[in-house]
Order: sequence, then structure tokens, then C-alpha cells
Amino acid sequence: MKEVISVKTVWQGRKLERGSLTKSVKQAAVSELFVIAAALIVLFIVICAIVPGWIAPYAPTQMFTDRILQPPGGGHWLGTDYFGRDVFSLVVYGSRDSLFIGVASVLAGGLIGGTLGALSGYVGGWLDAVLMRFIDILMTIPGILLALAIAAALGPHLFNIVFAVAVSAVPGYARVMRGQIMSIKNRPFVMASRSIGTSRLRMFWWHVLPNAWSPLLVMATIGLGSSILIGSGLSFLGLGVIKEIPDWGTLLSQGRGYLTVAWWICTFPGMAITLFVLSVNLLGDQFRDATDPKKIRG
Amino acid sequence: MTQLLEIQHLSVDFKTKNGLLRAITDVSLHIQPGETVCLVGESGSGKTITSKSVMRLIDDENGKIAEGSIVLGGTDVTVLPSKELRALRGKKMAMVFQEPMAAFDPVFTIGSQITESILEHKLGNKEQAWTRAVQLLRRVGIPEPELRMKQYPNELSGGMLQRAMIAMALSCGPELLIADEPTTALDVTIQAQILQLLQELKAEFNMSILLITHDMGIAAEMADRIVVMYAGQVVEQATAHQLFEQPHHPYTRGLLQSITTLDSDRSRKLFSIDGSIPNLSELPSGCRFHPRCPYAADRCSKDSPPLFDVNGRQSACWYAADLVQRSDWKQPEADSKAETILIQEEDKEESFSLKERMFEVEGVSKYYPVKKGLLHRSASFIRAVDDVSFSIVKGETFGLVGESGSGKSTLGRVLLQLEKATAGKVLFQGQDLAKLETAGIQEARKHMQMIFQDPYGSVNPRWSVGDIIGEPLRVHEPLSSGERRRRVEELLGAVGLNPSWIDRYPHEFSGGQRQRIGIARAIALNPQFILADEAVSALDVSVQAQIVNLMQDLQERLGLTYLFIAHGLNIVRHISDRIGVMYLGKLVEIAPSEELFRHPAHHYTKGLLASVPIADPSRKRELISIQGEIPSPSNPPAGCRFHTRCPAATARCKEIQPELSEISDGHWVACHYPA
Amino acid sequence: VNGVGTNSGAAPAGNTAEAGTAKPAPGGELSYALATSPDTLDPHRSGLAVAVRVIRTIYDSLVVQLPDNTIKPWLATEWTISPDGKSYTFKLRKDVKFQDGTPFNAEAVKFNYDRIINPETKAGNSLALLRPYISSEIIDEYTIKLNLETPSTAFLGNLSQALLGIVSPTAAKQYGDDFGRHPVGTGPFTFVKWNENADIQVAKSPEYNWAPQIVDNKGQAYLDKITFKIVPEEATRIGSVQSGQVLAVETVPPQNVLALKNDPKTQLIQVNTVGLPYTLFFNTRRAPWNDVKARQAVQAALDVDTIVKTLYLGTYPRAWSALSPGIFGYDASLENTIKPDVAKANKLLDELGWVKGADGIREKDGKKLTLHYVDGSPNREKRNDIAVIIQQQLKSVGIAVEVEITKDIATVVYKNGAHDLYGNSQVNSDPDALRNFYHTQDPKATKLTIAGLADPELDKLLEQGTVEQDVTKRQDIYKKVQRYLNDNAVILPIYVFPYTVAASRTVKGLKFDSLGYPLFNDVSIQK
Amino acid sequence: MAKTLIERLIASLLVVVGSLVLVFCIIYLLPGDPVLSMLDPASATPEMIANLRHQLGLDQPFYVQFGKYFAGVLQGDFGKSLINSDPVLPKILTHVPATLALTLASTVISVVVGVLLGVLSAIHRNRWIDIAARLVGLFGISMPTFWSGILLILIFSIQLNWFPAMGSEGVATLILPALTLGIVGAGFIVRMVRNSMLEVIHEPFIVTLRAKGLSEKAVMYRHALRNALIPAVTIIGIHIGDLMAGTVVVETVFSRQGVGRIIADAIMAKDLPVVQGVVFFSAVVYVAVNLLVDISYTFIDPRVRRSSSTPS
Ligand SMILES: Nc1ncnc2c1ncn2[C@@H]1O[C@H](COP(=O)(O)OP(=O)(O)OP(=O)(O)O)[C@@H](O)[C@H]1O
Ligand SMILES: Nc1ncnc2c1ncn2[C@@H]1O[C@H](COP(=O)(O)OP(=O)(O)OP(=O)(O)O)[C@@H](O)[C@H]1O
Ligand SMILES: [Mg+2]
Ligand SMILES: [Mg+2]
Repeated sequence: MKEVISVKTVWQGRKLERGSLTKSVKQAAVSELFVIAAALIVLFIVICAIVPGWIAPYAPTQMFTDRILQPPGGGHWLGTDYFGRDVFSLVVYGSRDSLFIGVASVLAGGLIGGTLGALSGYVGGWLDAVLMRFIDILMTIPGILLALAIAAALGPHLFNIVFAVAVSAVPGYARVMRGQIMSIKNRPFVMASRSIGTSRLRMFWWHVLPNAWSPLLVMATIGLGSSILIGSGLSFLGLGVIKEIPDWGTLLSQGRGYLTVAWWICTFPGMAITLFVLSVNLLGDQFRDATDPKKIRG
Repeated sequence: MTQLLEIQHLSVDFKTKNGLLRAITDVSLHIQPGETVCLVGESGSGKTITSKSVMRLIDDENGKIAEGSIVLGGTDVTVLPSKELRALRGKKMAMVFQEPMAAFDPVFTIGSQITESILEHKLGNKEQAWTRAVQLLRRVGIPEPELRMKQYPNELSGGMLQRAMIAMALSCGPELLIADEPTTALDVTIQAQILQLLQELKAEFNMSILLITHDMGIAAEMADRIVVMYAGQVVEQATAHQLFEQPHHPYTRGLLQSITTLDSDRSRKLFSIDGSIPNLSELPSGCRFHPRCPYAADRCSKDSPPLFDVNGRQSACWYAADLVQRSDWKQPEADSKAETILIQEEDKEESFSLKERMFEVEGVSKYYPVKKGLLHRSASFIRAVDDVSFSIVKGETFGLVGESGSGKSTLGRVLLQLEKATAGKVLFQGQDLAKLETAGIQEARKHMQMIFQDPYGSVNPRWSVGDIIGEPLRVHEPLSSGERRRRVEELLGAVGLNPSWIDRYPHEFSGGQRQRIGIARAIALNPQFILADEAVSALDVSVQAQIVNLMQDLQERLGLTYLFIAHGLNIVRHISDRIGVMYLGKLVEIAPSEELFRHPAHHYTKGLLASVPIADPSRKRELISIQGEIPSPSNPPAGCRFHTRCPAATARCKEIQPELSEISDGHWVACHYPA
Repeated sequence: VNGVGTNSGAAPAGNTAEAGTAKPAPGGELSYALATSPDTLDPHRSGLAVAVRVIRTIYDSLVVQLPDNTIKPWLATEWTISPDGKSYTFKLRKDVKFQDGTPFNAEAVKFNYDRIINPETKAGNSLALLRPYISSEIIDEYTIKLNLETPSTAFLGNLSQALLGIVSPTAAKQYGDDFGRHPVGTGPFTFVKWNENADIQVAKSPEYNWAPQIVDNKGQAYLDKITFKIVPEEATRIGSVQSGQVLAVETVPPQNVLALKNDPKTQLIQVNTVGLPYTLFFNTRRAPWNDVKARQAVQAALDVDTIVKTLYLGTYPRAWSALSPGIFGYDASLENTIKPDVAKANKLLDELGWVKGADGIREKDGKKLTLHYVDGSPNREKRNDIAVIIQQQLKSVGIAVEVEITKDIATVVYKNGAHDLYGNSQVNSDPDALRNFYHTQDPKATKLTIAGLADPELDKLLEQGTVEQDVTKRQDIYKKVQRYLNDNAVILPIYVFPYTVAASRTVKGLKFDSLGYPLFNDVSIQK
Repeated sequence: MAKTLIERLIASLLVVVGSLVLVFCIIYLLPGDPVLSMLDPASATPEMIANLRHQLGLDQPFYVQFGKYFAGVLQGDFGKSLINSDPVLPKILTHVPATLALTLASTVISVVVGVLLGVLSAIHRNRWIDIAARLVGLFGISMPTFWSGILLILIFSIQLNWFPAMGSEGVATLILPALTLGIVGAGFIVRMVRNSMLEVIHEPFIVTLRAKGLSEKAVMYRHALRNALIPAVTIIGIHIGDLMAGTVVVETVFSRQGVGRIIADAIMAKDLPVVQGVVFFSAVVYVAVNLLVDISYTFIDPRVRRSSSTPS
């Protein structure tokens, strides 16, 4: 039998009409530019978090008490704060804990929530019923209340903040994961694998999970930003962590009182948060587009 | 005669990420008032694009008419400003789509969607629009139109919706009706009803119809003229009679030969055009068909042939005039394997008589609870399969046919223990599967495999072909990865795929190739039994033929037993040794293949057979044979379930359920009055 | 007042030059933004300074303290002190009525003070202020004798405090636990409404005409109404006075002081509070800070001037002693005695055997030299920021400062004593307040003292200070105490808190009592 | 329908009770002693403390406290604040209206802004208007509310003096806080609506509508939007639940009365009855909103209306 077809029949199939082809060339370039910019920003911030010393001109703790509240320019690109610390260096060093709060709480929340959701969706039955009621209950309790309670219970330490934020994110992840698993569970290829005789557990690892987690990742990109924001909210309410090197949320909430006299103190950390969240979300959107099964299908 | 629609040298481009993509090139066709023109061709040949271009609907999909003109009743729609264009849409030309369920806005009532279009074109006030819509619904054969007006699309059956769609298209009295595969998603019985309706309406409303289909049978039934498209070009244009009598283009010839008809020779291999339709971005030079053309000459790969006038028709083949003179043109292609198959047939007869049972199904039922409320109490059941008994003999192909929702797939799944039967027994080689432990079932699964309808959906899109085909091996056989890889390569070869493609991903394959992957996976463990649920329904005819040939081939080589579920009766007839007919969860007739088609005993079977369009315009006939639609399986009619639609039903049929009884050797039927 | 008053007490009141220029116009409503919400308006149960600002408008006290620390009549017209100093007999005004019509008399006074010492009341700071009080005897309707357990020089002054204001017995009995939400007193303003977390409204008491000497207007207030708005967010508070949405706001942060001072539409009034300044206390129970040398090293290492100047931009005066200027017994000679001296700090620590490790932190016996600095939350008066600077300053001499910010000071400091350094301040009218902080722990008390001092010598001084009648002797006692505390580096005084009010220039006649709480009797709004 | 509604109500009730139980446990396990913060530790004797503890029932074992509390709740008695003996129910009730008003107003803002931008952004996919709308949306979700709130105050209250910076009386005081919270919600809704619009725009029925000759406006706003709103409504429901969290900060920034103001203090003080009161309120709001969402589904999506089962 001869198959004289070009194998790359990527364009084949009618599903194509919906896919990426509807993008115009020029417009695509603009949004791609945004994505590249976003990737660069995230990269830069990650570098800041890993090796802040390479980028920051001063130690973040160094207080030039004779140069407090200097506006941006001169020796201090982004000015100095009320201690006379270099705002740029603070922002650079602050990235570490901010990223830590974001990443760790998203990881923890995502893992716990994802696991609960996956269990619930995959096993089903009474386990699903019980877990989902629990998730419902968790959802009715405002996240900030949980966060406050945990921070109040365990004290305002970085890990506790992470824990608090993670716990309040659990229901969201659990729900999304459950929905995903339930829909993947009924996809024909899972049935196909079952007809082969694959065991339930294997099927889960081989087929269900790998196809289920990408929306979770997109959610996590949003979560990354919101957990930094919740962290700063806690700091606003006086439950933040006091560290030698404050994270962005803390910088922002502590500097807010100076907004009218020294706008740069909290504006730059605020911009750092915004830029980071913005970039990560852009990348998340991009990722979703890239892994959209409809597009793969095209 | 003035043309209603005149498309000239139409080319359409799409803006894509990788630049402009020309989807159709230099398409010309015309339709006269009152004429039915059929557009046929394989999937992806540009039929839909052509029809959408007429309505300028491609504008919204980043498409652009690059060249050519489309003149409708004297106005060139290609240059019309959008406001005037909208005035034409729906009013002068209307469209009916393939998937009626998807073509209605799910959140508006049927009524509001029909009146909306009347109101938009200012053909009356609300009340008048309403009255007109009700009239139209009644006209297209929808019972209780007033009630239906207030219903939502999800509350109507597919056939009903397609009627409503047609009513909507007719609402402003269009001169041109474009129907893009209007019956592909429907059952044959419903398809016949709809086609019949279209023919009636055409005369009544004095419309022209541009009918798009890939079913040559439909084209033969409906068309005055047929336009054949291939890879974005028109390759042939002729009247229906001319075309079926003597195709002038090798592609058309191939298409016609790929068709399995109710009376084609079962012992022969199906004809198929090699290869598949090329990718639009990598079109071959010269004649686009030349890589697949058995008659291709040097010139074909260099110069692209225009649409010539030949013998009072048009063909885009350099050699059309010469080819039709050749003696082998009319004959089906010689098949080297034909003889061996015949020998095999005899073998089969022998083993058949041994009557070694592969599957024995005894009184199997499968009920699905209808869930209600939060606490999910089941108020009623869908009787998807209801007390079915039959057996499948080793080495045979058992075909299962029936309208959508009759329970074919459910029965198949119960057989493979993918779902537990509500009642009854399934014996696999004498072993009661229901009694097996999980491990036992896993073991039994080695011997029974499945090929799925959707070749793409049934493979994990993130896995490479090697992983997909190797999965059963990984589960059941302790092979090293190297050994496994070698096995997979063998399997790829066995299903006619290049073993070097082992690391590619499903999306890099065509539909036919994907189905081969599915088959390779199914045979990986050397099973004894394969369930093929609509395994070829989603494929183009020529590809369908390729796959059916492959399946038969494998059956010979590996001694497989098949349960072949399909709604394409022709294909089932071709591949099956015996056929079971299902209706509303019941098996109503079982007979050897030829016997069933020659002497259908159940009135349902008869109706089913009569609904199949015949690819021969000279044999046009009244299509309609079964009226109405299949009733709901959650509340099936008492007595014989078919009595509501049966022309021969009597009072007895309404009360007493007929049992399956043997009327001749191996021919069983469940009817009080078998024909 | 134009500019920043740096004098203590009611000094600005005397400076209200503008008040004299025009005759105060009666009527109008003053909106006054508070920084936090009062906990209760029951003076006997409140513990918050912010509550006192409202309480002062509703209740009067028996006596009033003038800026020069002399005590003058208010609801009491005259009084005598028994020679042993253990009983006080007050003659009361006869024309006073509570806002609910209940007559004010000896019985009412007795009810009040007995109420405070009744455990059922769950009295707050008032109990401490009233402390040696054990009982009272009604001599006649308008004469009452208060009996003390021990003599107390501070007692009379304490009676002037708002927390010992006189509440209406009828209302207190009627409302019980809920009295704090339905306060009734004899003051110039009558409680109208409290929208929790939003505002508290009081209206002038029309019959009022028993104002004390500290204000000019002895009769009913000029204002019809005062609305205390509760506006915790600084920016919002400052913004609303700038945009004229409220007429006055309290607690203006230093960074806004300059802008407001230059704003032609606003006036800035600053009154230094009196009592104990903001002071960092060592916990002398915990090693290594139980060693005076170690504490002195910290004392020498810190540059408090820089801290105060940097954070408060010159608007807060630095504190030098355990007492704030303006209070009785304040030792001005301590000013400018402590100078930053890093060399000395290093030397002291070297002597103690703390050696700098690789990370610059000193170590001894494998243990790092750490200082556990506890501070409360939120960051009131930038106290958390002080911790941050101190952390940096001490790092340079090799001390690692761990900062713990917690809402639960009660547990961390007063119950567990888990701090090395903790800062606190107190508004008070008498140096006797020191006793609560520095006297050896009362074995019965459930609360630890912050510093955990247990020096019999100091105890003796403090006990003497409570009873000493002779003014100069008493002054000397407290000077000794102050000197002792500085010399032993038990405390690090940081700043004196100036209560800062920004008000529209139309607001006239705002005065403050000797502790720095606002008085609204003379306030009027210029139309 | 009535039956499903009753079932829904029972399930909702269970959820509310469940959250009360959960919070009871959490708060119970919190360290710290409310009694200590109620008495002046300087003057309180151990007996006083023991007395008070007994009086409040805090010396009883967990399950007794638990039982008593819930017995009270069943009778509509949510107890008294441990801190200042305020009865909880009236306290919550006085704070609820302002919070509800804020929640409602900000939801309206986020829905209006979010849906508008989402639709525009989907229709003009990848054009500048899309990019702008998405950026606005992302800004919304990437700015801390206290920061955007203060900015709004600085601009609209102090500079322009258009709206009051604080208070909770009247509509004017509602605008800035609602805007602050609304921007966040709008950010989420833009994304949601854009995504579902993009899905819907490519549904086959859109082609049908165009083929009928409908104007683009009718296609987009009458048909596509309504379909796109179905998934968006769910998000709106969940988001309103989340709003509670936002109110804690926003109510502080704008000095509004509101439930958010009570939570933080109550938790800090381990004031169990008050915390429970707030939880009860927020659970009821959450459940009610999601009930509303489900009901609104049946208005937007007839498929839900006519099918008997409700998604859980
Ligand atoms: N919006 C689009 N952008 C780019 N390419 C498109 C677009 N729509 C269709 N195409 C391509 O144009 C070609 C013709 O598509 P068309 O839908 O007309 O085929 P068809 O003949 O109708 O096939 P089918 O039988 O599968 O419906 C296909 O290759 C398809 O991938
Ligand atoms: N999991 C299920 N839950 C409830 N009902 C089901 C389920 N699967 C199938 N059904 C119902 O059972 C009936 C038979 O379905 P089945 O899929 O077996 O029909 P079929 O003959 O294969 O139809 P088609 O040709 O459309 O594939 C249908 O009415 C279907 O709605
Ligand atoms: Mg098509
Ligand atoms: Mg099926």
C-alpha cells in the first residue's frame, strides 16, 4: 500500500477554521511583541530574585540617613525611602521574597487543591461528595479570614503567610482540577485506553493527569499575582512580616503613607508587582493558547 | 438562459500566521433558476469555502476574495458594501448547515430565531412574522408548530431541527438555497425525509439549490448538475447523468469507484484512490491530483490543467478526452488479491459451520438511570439495550446497524465489559465475563480490542505514535523499551504506515492515517476480537475504502473476529458476514449479510434499506420509506417498538412484543408479520 | 496656632491668639477625624487614648489639672486631705445634673468609684489610676470622703483624668455591660449616636455651665455638635482635611506636617503628650541583657538622634528620660547626656567576651549575640520603623536583632516575657506612673512588668515617691529614679509623642488639657 | 423546580453550618487568650480571670462550648462579643448594609466594565483595542486595592474634590470604594468574557446568524454576548464570594462601616462569637449569591431551565 502523502497534514481537518489561523499576521506581531517583553521582564525579575547583588547598586539595608526621601535621579535612580535606603536596590532585593510568597503559595495551594480536585473528580462517588462539600465550606469562608486566622495563629512569618495564602487558594484549584478531570475522564482516548486493559491508576498517570493540568497552570499564573497581593494586603492590615529585606507588598504598604510627599517609595514596588503580575499573566495566556487542544488539533 | 448565480474565476485567500493561504483557486460555476447543483469532493477540497464565499461569510473568518466575481441575480456580491450584502443574505440567498444542533443559537427559541430573520428583512411585523414562521414549520413537516416555536434547540431532535433550519432558510423566500451537507449528521431514514422535503420545496418555492455533499448517492438522487472539487479547484462539471455514466476526470472516476453500493461485489476488495488530499500549503505543482493519479504523465506534474470543455461538459484533465476512449476506463481496476480473498471466503464458510462461538450474549440489558434533582434519585431509565441475545462466531464479521440511539455502541461497550450490563450474561469463549475479577477482566481485555469512531479523539494528543501503539504492550507485556519499539515499528508497517514515523504526534497525520494508528493499537496484542464502532464513518469515501480493505486484510492474516458497528449500510454489507439490526435497544433482525439485503424480513430493515440513496441518477425513486422519528428510549412504545412507524402495524403489534424467531436458516426476525 | 507647639500641656491653649480677635460664633458642627476606633465610651472600662478624646467631651471629673500641674476645682468645689494622707473629703457642686436628668451628688460619686473597684465592672486603666482607693463615705448630699489604703500623692491628680470621669449612676445601672454604648455624664457634650467603625456624634449639653478653669467658656459649648469620624488610613485622614471634608484630623504623620503647615487653609496644632515618653525597655530577666554592660553597649551603639530625625523629620522631640518634659519631676539635666559611641559599645562587648564572627555578628560559646525586639502592630507612630533602624545600627556593632511584630503583645510580653526589648509609652499626669513599670513584680499580679526589674533600692524610691508630700523631696526622688534608669541602661528613651491636629483655619479655640487631650468647650467655627 | 429549590436550600444550609463548625474549630485552636485582653492584666487577679473565664464558659471542654454555641445559634442567638459584650447579631446587622451596598455597587461596576471591555476585546481580537482592554483588565487584578484606593482618593477626593474620601452614608461615599473593588472584578471578568466570547464567536451558529443577514451588532450583542455570559456568570458568583476579602481592606482605606472592619479585629482578639457572626454572614451571602447565579442561569440558558438536574 503506498501512502504518498505529505505527513505534515497539520492543516487538515475542518477544526482548523477555529484555530490559530484566524490571527492576522500584523496583529500577531504586536501581541507577540508583548509576550516577548513579558518574558524578558519575568526573566529579569527572576534574575533579580536569584542574584540581586549583581543588579542592585547598594545593599538593601544600607541607610543613608542623610539622604532620606530623595526623589529619583542622581545616585539613586528610583530615589530613597524614609530610612534613606535606595529604592531600586530594595525593589531588586524585594523580588526574592515576593517571588517566594507567590511561587511557594501557588505551588502549595496548587498541589493540595489539585490533588483534592483530582481525587474527587477521578474517584468520584462518596469521596467526591465529601471532598466537594468540604471545598464548598472552605469557599464560603472568605480567604482573607482564613489568612488572617492563620497569620494570627502562627504569627506573621513568611512561611505562615505562604501557608495562609495557599490554603485560601485551595478551593479554586480543587474545583478547576475536578472539572478538568471529569471531562478528561470521559474523553474517548481514556475509554480507548481502558479498552486496552490499562489499570485505573495507570490511566490516571498516563492519560488523565497530563491532559488535565494545563488550565491549572494558567490559574497558577493568576494566582502568582494574587498571592503577592494577598501578602501585601496582610501587611496592610498589620499582619505582614517585618524582615530586613521587605518584599514588594510590604514595601508598598509601608510606603503608602508617603504617597503625597515621596511618591516613588511605593510607586516603584507597586509597579514591580504590577509588571510582574501582568507579565506572568500574559505568559499564562500565551501558554493557554499554545496548549489549547483545539489548536493542537488544527 | 440567464444564470441565477455565476461564479467566475473565484479565488479565496485566508490570512494565517504563516501568511496568505489560498484555499480555493480559480473556481467557476453557475446555477440556473430552478436548478439543483451538487458540489462534491473529499473533505478539505473547498466546498464549504466556495459556498460561504457566495454569502461572503468568509469575510468574518479572515478570508478574502482575491480574484473573480460572484454574480447573483445581476449583482456582484464580491464588491457589495456590507449593508447591501446583509440585505441579500437570508432574503435572496439562504443557507442550511450541516449540524443543525450547532447552527441554532442555543439560548433563543426556535420561533424567535425564525421570526428574527423575517423582521430583519422587514417582511412584516411581529405578528405576521410569527404566523409565517408557524406556517413554514408546518410546511416542513414539524408537528405542533405553535408549540415548537416556543421551544429551544436542545429540546428538538436533530431531524426536527434540520427541518426548522430549512424553514428558517425559507422564511424570506430566497431564490438560492445553499445547503452544506444538510444531512450528513442525520440518520439515513431522516436523511431520506429531508432530501425529499428539499425536492418538494424547491419546486414549490421555485428556488435553485446549491447542495454540498460528499455522498455520491445523494448527488445522484438530487442533482441536475454536479461540480467536482479537488484541492480547492473544480476538476469536473457535468450533468448528473453524464457524470455517473462516464466520468471524465480520473479523480471523479476514482470517487465513483470507491463507492460501495448495495449491489457491488462483496468478494472484491474495495477500490480506493491512493493517498490523500494534499495540504493547501504544500500543493503539488502542475495538476493537483497528479500524485494520486494512476494516469499521470509528465505534463501533469508540470502544467496545471484549466477546466476544458470536453464532450459538452467540463473537465480539468489534460487527457480527459483521451482517457475516456481507453478500454480500461470503464472497468474497475484489477485487483491482484481478489482471488485469494475468494479462497479465504471458502475457509470462512468452513469455520462458520464449526460454529465456534466467540461471544455469546444472553438477555443482556443496559439501563441508564435518568438523573433528577440534587440527590440524584432515578425516576426513570433510558433503556439503551433491552434484553438482547445473539452470538458472534469465531472468525466472522458481525455487522450491527440501526438508527442513532438504537443502542449499538452501548451493546458494544457492554460486550467489552467497559460497562456493566444491567441484566444478562456475556460469555467470551465460554467464560462469563461479569464473574471475572478485575485482574481477570484485564487479562481478557488482551483478547478483545476496540477501534473508535473518532480517530483523533481516541488517542492521547500528547503522546507520540510509538507510545500510543505501544501502550497495550506496556500494559500487558513485559518488553524492554527496545523490543517494544521494534514491535511498534512492525505494527506500523502492518497497517501501512511508515515505521520511521514512530516519533510523530497524532496531529501530524491525516484522518485516514490516524485511523490506521488506532487499528495498529488494536492489533498490538494479537487479539482475537475487535469491536469497530463507526470506525470508518468519519472518513472520506476513498479513505473509508482504504481502511475497510486494511481491516479485511488483517482479518485474513490474523484470524480476527469483528463486531462492526456502522450506519453506512453499504459498507456494513460489504464487510460483514452476518448483520444484526437494532431498533430502540432491541435486536429486531439477524441474518447473513446477503440474505438480509436481499430479503429483509423486518419492516424496519426494509425501510432502512430503502432510505439509502443510490449512486445512479437513472434509478431515481421515491426516497421516503420510514416516516417519523425514533421514539425516546426512556419511554419506548409498548408491544413492538417499531409499531409507531411501521406501515404494516396492527393492533397486535401495539400490544404484544414479538420475539426473535428464526424464519429461515440463520435468519432471525422479531416481527409478527415478517415480509 | 500657626506652627508647631513644642511646649507641653495646655500651652497652645494660651496661644490661641486668634480666639481673642473675634467673638466666638455659636452653632455649627465640628467633624473631627480620629485615627482609630474607641473601644468603649465607658471611661471606667476604656484603655485607649483615642477613647479618652471622646470621653472627655461627655464626662467631667472632680478636679482639673492645669498646665502648671496645680489641681483646681471642677465638679468638686473644694477638698481637704487628712494628715495621714489616707482620706480626701470633697465638697461637690450643687447645680450639676447628668445629661439624663439624674442629679449629681455624693451618692453618684460613691457609686462611680465603687463601680471601678467592683470586679464585675471589669474596669480597665481606671482601676490602676484609682488604686489606693478602698471606700467612700457620704458625709452629706454634696460632701463625700474617699478612703485610701495607703497615702498617695498622685491620687488627686489622677482624679482629674478623664478615665475617672463621673458617669450617671442611673444609666450605668440601666445599661450594665452596655453602658459604653450609651454613655451619660455631666460633660459639655451629650452622646447622640455611635455608628460603629464610622463615627460618634455628640451634641452640646444645653444646661452646661460648670466648665473648669482650664477653659474660657464656662457655659454651654459654642458648637452644636461634634462628629468624631473614625478614619484609620492616614492618607484618607489627611486628604479629607485638605479637601475640607472634615474640619479637623488628629495624628498627622510627620511627613505630612510640612505640607499642612504651608497650606493656607489649614492650621497645625501640636501638643506634646505628658507621661512616659516612648521608651524601649530591656527585659532584664533575660541573658545576656540582664548584664548592665551589655545594655550599656546597646545604649552607646544607638544613635537615637538620627533615628528620631530620620523618621519624624524633626517633628517629634527626642526623649531623654523615663519621663516626658512637662510632667512633675522631669529631670531636664539628663538631656544630651547620652551620646552615640560605637567604640565604647564595641569595647564593652569585647570585654564581655562577645567576639565578632565571620558574618559580623558577635558570638560567645557558640551562641550568637541576638536581641529579640518585640513590637506591636500596626505600625503606630512608625514604631516598627524604629525597630528596623535599630536593627541596622546594632548590626554594625555585631548584635543581631530579631524583630517580632505581633498583635498579641499581651501574650508575648506580659504573659511570656519573651522579649529582650519592647517599647511602650503612657499618657499620665503623675510620675507615680513609673511604679507600674519599674517596681518589682507584684507576686499576685498576672502580668509581668516589661523590664522585669527587681531592685529593692529602686522599689524603695518608687514607694517613697507615691507618698512623699514635700514637693522638692518628691522631685528629687523621681530625678534619682530617672538617673538610675539611664545609668543602668534599663531603658532607651526614644521620643516624646506630640499629639498633632490639623484643622481648617475656620476652627477656633481648640485647647488641650494637661495630658494633651483636646477640649472642645471653647471651639467655634468661623463662618 | 420547587423540589430542586428545596433541595438546594437544604444543601446550602448544610454548607453554612459546615463553615460555622470549621471556623469554630479554627478559632478554638488559635493561640491567645481573649480573657487576658479583656481585663487589665496589671490589676486583674488570677481569681478574676478564672471567674471571667467561667462566666464566658471558656473553661468548659471544647464540645460543651461547641454545643452551647450552636444551641444558641439555632435560637437565633449569636452570643455576645467577648471583648466588649456587644450582642453579635445587631453588631453584624449594623455593618451589613454598608458592605452589601459596596459589594453590590462594585459588582455592578465590574460587570458593566468587565463585560464591555471583554466584548470589545473579543470582537477586535488582537487589535489595539483588545490589547488595551486586556491590559486594563490585567492592571485591575495586579494592583493591591489599598494602593489603587489611595490613588483614587488622592485624585478624585483631594485633587478634584469630586467625591468624599470616606464614610458610608449616601451614594457619593460609595463611588470610590466601589470603583476600587470594581476594577479588580472587572479585571477578572474581562478575561472571562473575552475567552468565552472568543469561543462563542467561532460557534457555527454565529455563521447562521450572519447568513440570515443580521447586522454585526445584533450578532454580537443579542446572540454572542448572551451565550458568552453563561460561563461568565459563574465567575461573577465566585467573585462576589471573594469580594468579602476585598472589603476588609477597602473598608479600612475608605473608613467605611462594614463587616470587613469587624473581621480583622475579631480574629486578632479571638473574639469567637463575632468571627462566627461574620462567617455566618459571609457564608449566607456566598450561598445566596450562588443560588442566584444558578437561578440566573435558568434565565440566560434555557438548556438549564428545562433540564431537571442542576450542576453542583
Ligand atoms: N478560516 C480559514 N483559514 C484558513 N484556512 C481555512 C479556513 N477555513 C477553511 N480553510 C481551509 O480551506 C480548505 C477547504 O476547506 P472547506 O471547509 O471548504 O472544505 P470542505 O470541502 O467543505 O471539506 P469538508 O467536507 O470537510 O467540509 C481546507 O484545507 C481548510 O483547512
Ligand atoms: N452513559 C450514558 N448515560 C445515559 N444514557 C446513555 C449513556 N450512553 C448512552 N445513553 C443512551 O442510550 C441510548 C443508546 O445510545 P447508543 O450510544 O448506544 O446508541 P447508538 O446506537 O450507538 O447511536 P449512534 O449511532 O448515535 O452512536 C441513547 O438514547 C443514549 O442517549
Ligand atoms: Mg465543509
Ligand atoms: Mg454509537
